[in-house]
Amino acid sequence: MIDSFAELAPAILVGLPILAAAFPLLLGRLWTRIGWWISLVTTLAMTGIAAVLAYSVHVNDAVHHHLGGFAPPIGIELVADALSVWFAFLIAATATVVLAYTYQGGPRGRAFSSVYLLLIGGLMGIALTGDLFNLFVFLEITGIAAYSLIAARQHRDAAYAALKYLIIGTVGATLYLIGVAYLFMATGSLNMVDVSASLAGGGSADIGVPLYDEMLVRAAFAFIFAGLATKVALFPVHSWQPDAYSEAPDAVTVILSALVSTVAAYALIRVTFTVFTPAFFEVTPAATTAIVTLGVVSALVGSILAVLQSRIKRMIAYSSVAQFGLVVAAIGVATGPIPAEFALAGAIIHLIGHAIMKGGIFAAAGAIAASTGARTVQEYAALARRRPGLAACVAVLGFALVGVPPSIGFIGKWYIALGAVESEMWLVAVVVFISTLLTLGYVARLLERMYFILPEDAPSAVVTDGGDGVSIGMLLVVVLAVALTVVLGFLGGPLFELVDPYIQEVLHG
Amino acid sequence: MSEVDSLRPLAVVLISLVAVGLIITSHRRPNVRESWSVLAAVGKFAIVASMLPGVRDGTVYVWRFETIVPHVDLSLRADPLGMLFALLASFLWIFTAFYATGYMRGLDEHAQTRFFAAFAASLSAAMGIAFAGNLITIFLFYEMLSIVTYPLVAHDETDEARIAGRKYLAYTFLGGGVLLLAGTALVYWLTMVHADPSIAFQAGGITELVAASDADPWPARIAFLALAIGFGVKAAVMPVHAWLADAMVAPTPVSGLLHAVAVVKSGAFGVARVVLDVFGVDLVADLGMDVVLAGMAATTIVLASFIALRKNNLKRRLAYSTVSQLSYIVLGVALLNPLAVLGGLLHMPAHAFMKLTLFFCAGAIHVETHTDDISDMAGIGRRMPLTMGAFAVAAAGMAGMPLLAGFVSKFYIVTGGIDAGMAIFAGALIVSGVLNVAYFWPVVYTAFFETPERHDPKPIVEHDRAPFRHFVSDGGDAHHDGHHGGPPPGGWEARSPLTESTWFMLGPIALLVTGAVILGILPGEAVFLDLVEQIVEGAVGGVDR
Amino acid sequence: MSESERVRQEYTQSPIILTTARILAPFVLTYGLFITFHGADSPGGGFQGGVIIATTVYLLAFTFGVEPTSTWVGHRSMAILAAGGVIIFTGIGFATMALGGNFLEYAEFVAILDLPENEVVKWGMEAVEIGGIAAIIAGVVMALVFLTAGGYGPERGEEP
Amino acid sequence: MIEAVADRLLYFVVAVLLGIGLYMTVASPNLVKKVIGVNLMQTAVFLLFVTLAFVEGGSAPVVSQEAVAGRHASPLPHVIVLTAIVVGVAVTALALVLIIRLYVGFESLREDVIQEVRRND
Repeated sequence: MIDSFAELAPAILVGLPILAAAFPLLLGRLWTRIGWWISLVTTLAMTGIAAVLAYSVHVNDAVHHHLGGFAPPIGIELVADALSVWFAFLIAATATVVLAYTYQGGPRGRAFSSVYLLLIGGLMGIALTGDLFNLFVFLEITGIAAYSLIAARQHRDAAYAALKYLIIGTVGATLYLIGVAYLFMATGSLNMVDVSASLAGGGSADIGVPLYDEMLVRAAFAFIFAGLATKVALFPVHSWQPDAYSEAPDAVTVILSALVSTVAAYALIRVTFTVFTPAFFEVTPAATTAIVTLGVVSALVGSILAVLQSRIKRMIAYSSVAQFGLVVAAIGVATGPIPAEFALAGAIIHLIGHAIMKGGIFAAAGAIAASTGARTVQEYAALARRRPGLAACVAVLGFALVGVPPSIGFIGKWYIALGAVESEMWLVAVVVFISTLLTLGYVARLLERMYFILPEDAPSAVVTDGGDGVSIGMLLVVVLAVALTVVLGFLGGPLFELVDPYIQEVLHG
Repeated sequence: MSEVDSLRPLAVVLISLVAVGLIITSHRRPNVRESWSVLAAVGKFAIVASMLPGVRDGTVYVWRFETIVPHVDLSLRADPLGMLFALLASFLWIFTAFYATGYMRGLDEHAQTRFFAAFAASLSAAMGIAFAGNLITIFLFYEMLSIVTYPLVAHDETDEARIAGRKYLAYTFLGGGVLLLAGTALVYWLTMVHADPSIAFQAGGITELVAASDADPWPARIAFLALAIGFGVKAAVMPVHAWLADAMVAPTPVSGLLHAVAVVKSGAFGVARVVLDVFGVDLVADLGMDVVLAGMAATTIVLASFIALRKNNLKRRLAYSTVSQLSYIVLGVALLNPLAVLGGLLHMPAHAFMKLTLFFCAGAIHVETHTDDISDMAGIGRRMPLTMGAFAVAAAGMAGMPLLAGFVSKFYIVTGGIDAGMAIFAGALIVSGVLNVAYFWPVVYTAFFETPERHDPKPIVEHDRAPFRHFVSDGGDAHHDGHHGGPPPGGWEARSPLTESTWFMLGPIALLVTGAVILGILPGEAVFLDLVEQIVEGAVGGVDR
Repeated sequence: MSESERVRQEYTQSPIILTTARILAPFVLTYGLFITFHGADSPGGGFQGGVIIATTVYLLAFTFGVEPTSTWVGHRSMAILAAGGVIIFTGIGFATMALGGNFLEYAEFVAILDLPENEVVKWGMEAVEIGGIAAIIAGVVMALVFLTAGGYGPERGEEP
Repeated sequence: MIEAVADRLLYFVVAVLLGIGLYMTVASPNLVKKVIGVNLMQTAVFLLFVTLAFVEGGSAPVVSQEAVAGRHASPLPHVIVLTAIVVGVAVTALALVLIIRLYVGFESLREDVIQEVRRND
């Protein structure tokens, strides 16, 4: 029963939110709240389906769903394997939880619900698709939905942030598409597995010799990496992210920070390991160097920029640049000459962990802004006295971000560090360890203001408009993130077991 | 040696965490709140003590949880070395809990709930460090200790306190988050090369590590240095000691916690774990790291003693004394000789009892008279006879006078050092002993044999040499009340020991100094010597006395 | 008064343009539908057709003014077009799954339609192209002209 | 050399278009021109796909009774281009809507002016 259902689950997961996105537009006139309820029912159903799918894939084997019944390499397939199901589950669950935040915290309205569901559909598509071009389409759907959601805050700065994100994001997607075109030229196929086989000399192209050292293939990787790096927001092309995160409505920031860049990084893992495979990097060590260098630089510069910020949401956004730098560095390490299982595990776990922690921090920042009006580091002075619970949550999540155990942040960092040591990339190892101190730089700054500023030292000009606008839903999101962060910190071993099948498959055939 | 599954190690860790919750919830009723602290302290000590007979018979109580990372459980093991630290810390917490109550109320401090909550949490972390069964678990609690002691260091919420707090966090995260984690990752990787990775503590060293470092000793050396310095940060080994002196801005019970009960001891304890249970004495010797570690420790011992000479603020002088004395422990362990290790480990309780006494005395003086500088203390022995008497006894013990706690441990370290053929390190101890006298005697002399009017100049401290002026005018406890301390206009009034201060503070002082004397006169009767012998037997080999 | 509003008010067209647009519009619409219906087995399809259908509205908007056309078409009908298209598209996709196939596996309709398989596939494809894609495109592209040409005045809730 | 260029003329056109588009996106301070630049880049990629699908002497990939056999151009890139155009239209439209909002908010279409205003806020 479960198995036959699992066969269909990927298509339902992608199709359902898009189908549901139509209804708030149609029915929104009847009842203003209906968009929220439609979203809730949809995301709850998706969470359930994703859970069943994940269980089925974990117990049995990967599920391939051929759209329209056309088999690859011609048809488009959706793939639920040991990696993608976890991201599918993460997306569905996060989407459900964030809804609790929006019930009172807004934005509301039928257009918001539609675009929100469209965003979830796009993200789900990225997670589950097995086709390179289809990935582009979903990237763009996600992008368009994200731009619209940022602009949902009716302020000119939000429009500016959205446009900035739009232009940079579209350029990134275009670069990615060029890479795909090159791969299509080289192999005549767009299916990830088939392209991968063709690059190795087999597949539908069946050339007989590996194509890894072809200039075309190398250029393809360069373009795809550049495109996805833009979406991930690595250092030189990160500039959209601080604006987007800080100008978006608070609830939108939560979902953006938790999922959008995360899923782009997932796409990078997918392309790097499923399509190009470690064999490509063996022939092209420069690619490994490039990825690692960009990741490391991003991790360092992002942290430094974060320390310099005075607005909370910008600071946390720059922190994301740094954390994604670590993830990308780990991806690079895993492509290195010594197969580093731990590095890849670290990249995946840190990606998931970062989604939980960052989502939580942004949710907390939103709730704090709703209740006290504080939006800058300055205004957080003595917050622990006014909002002890939220301050404590920020403290826990902040320390988790630093990598203090027991927390999911520590687990991710431990695997990345171990991977770097394992593959003897000492530079990365050093950066991972140093990043603890860098992260501490901005986290401690915040905590000190919250806890160790006497009320008389605090600026009197703390805005108190908005009143006590914190809803139970907001607090629920924050508390859930904190609980997950800590609890998962004890489960590093089981987490590794969950992604291990994928890692074994791509690193050891 | 047999391993027994037991929840007791976990209970020891959890009991004060539960207390944290209770302390926070009863923040409106100070009496109830403080009684939770005391109850948790007594309960914790009771549980630790209940494991003592078993541990003495060679039983190891183990509690395991889910694997946190592949091949590594979250595990708590009550083995002899862990028991040594746990027993010490939980025993001294009882005194500290009483004393802290007296101190905080005496000064009517702000944010007392946060203070007591963080205090209880730090003891929980200290127990975790004591019983941690592997490097990851100890790392977990080590970081936790850093975090929960940070509010204590920055308690005053003045600029000075915030700077000290920042410095403390930066240093301990350099030690914990960076070096310790790096060392752990290296050890994990080294043991993974040959077999399943193993970073669990084993008496005598992790066996896989020996094989791994045969091939290429350098990764093992780097791992050792990372771990040793990582723990060394908390043990305030030079050159990573600077945070400790700045942390003096914290209230005195915190200084007691930092210096005597939990924090710096956890660093020294960690070094002992690394040498004895991760690398093992043989491997450390093979890697040639013993000389490096011992050299660092010996340098710290001598240099810190010199710096202490120049400090006029009593708590700062005590702080540098701690820096110096802690390196005794490190040095003893680093010498790798059974006798030296014995002495080093034995110095852990000895120093704890004496230093806690000294700090409690300094704190009592602060509460009663708001005096922090030694130069203001002329004749204060009349005002606080019992306090200063205890101070004199503990100071003598610090200097290594026979019949006091410090003598026994130093004696073993010196003998061990000579046995090991490293007489130069033994020499460092002798020099330091002399310096100890030099920096403690003036305090005692000033207190008892001088009056504010007839006050001998102390050239080393007070002689004004312009370029070094900042040495003289160092800060100390923040004077939030604006009172600058020093003798009242008519000179110190004479008081009897019974009325000089509240018994919340005097009681702990009197009991602790008695403890220090017992440790010195009857080391064999106090449980610590037996426990240390058991540790040394397991990790190094038989003790040949 | 902003510049765009002033331009809009002065916006009147000569009788020639009005007449031409009136005559041309039905033909453009027919052409759009023609292209749309030819998606399955000859060049054409929902994307192109949908855009051309929307072009009719563009033509009318440019001739008779954006605001009157917007009122005439109505936000609701555009929403229904777009949302209905999505529902038809995904609905057909899920219907094939309900019949035991994969997403959009038209051949599964053989079970309920009395037609040869290639005909079923053709009609399935047509349904998706016409009912789904063309409707979505037409609705969205129509909406875009009103969204962009209509401007975003302060009356729409813009904070300064 | 000329031969090599002539053989790959379309690819050069693609590269030039891409370059112009990227340059406009980065260098032009005018937001509308930035969007046009992005459009140019996208168009270049569409051309790239069309170019690589070209088969010398091939017919359109439409299956009819007469032309079952013979050389066909690959239909896949055309599908891709079609989809990508739709995506491009959506992005462009959204960009224009946003630009209108920005114009209302900042009363300028120039990025440098907008940034100046934002800095002064």
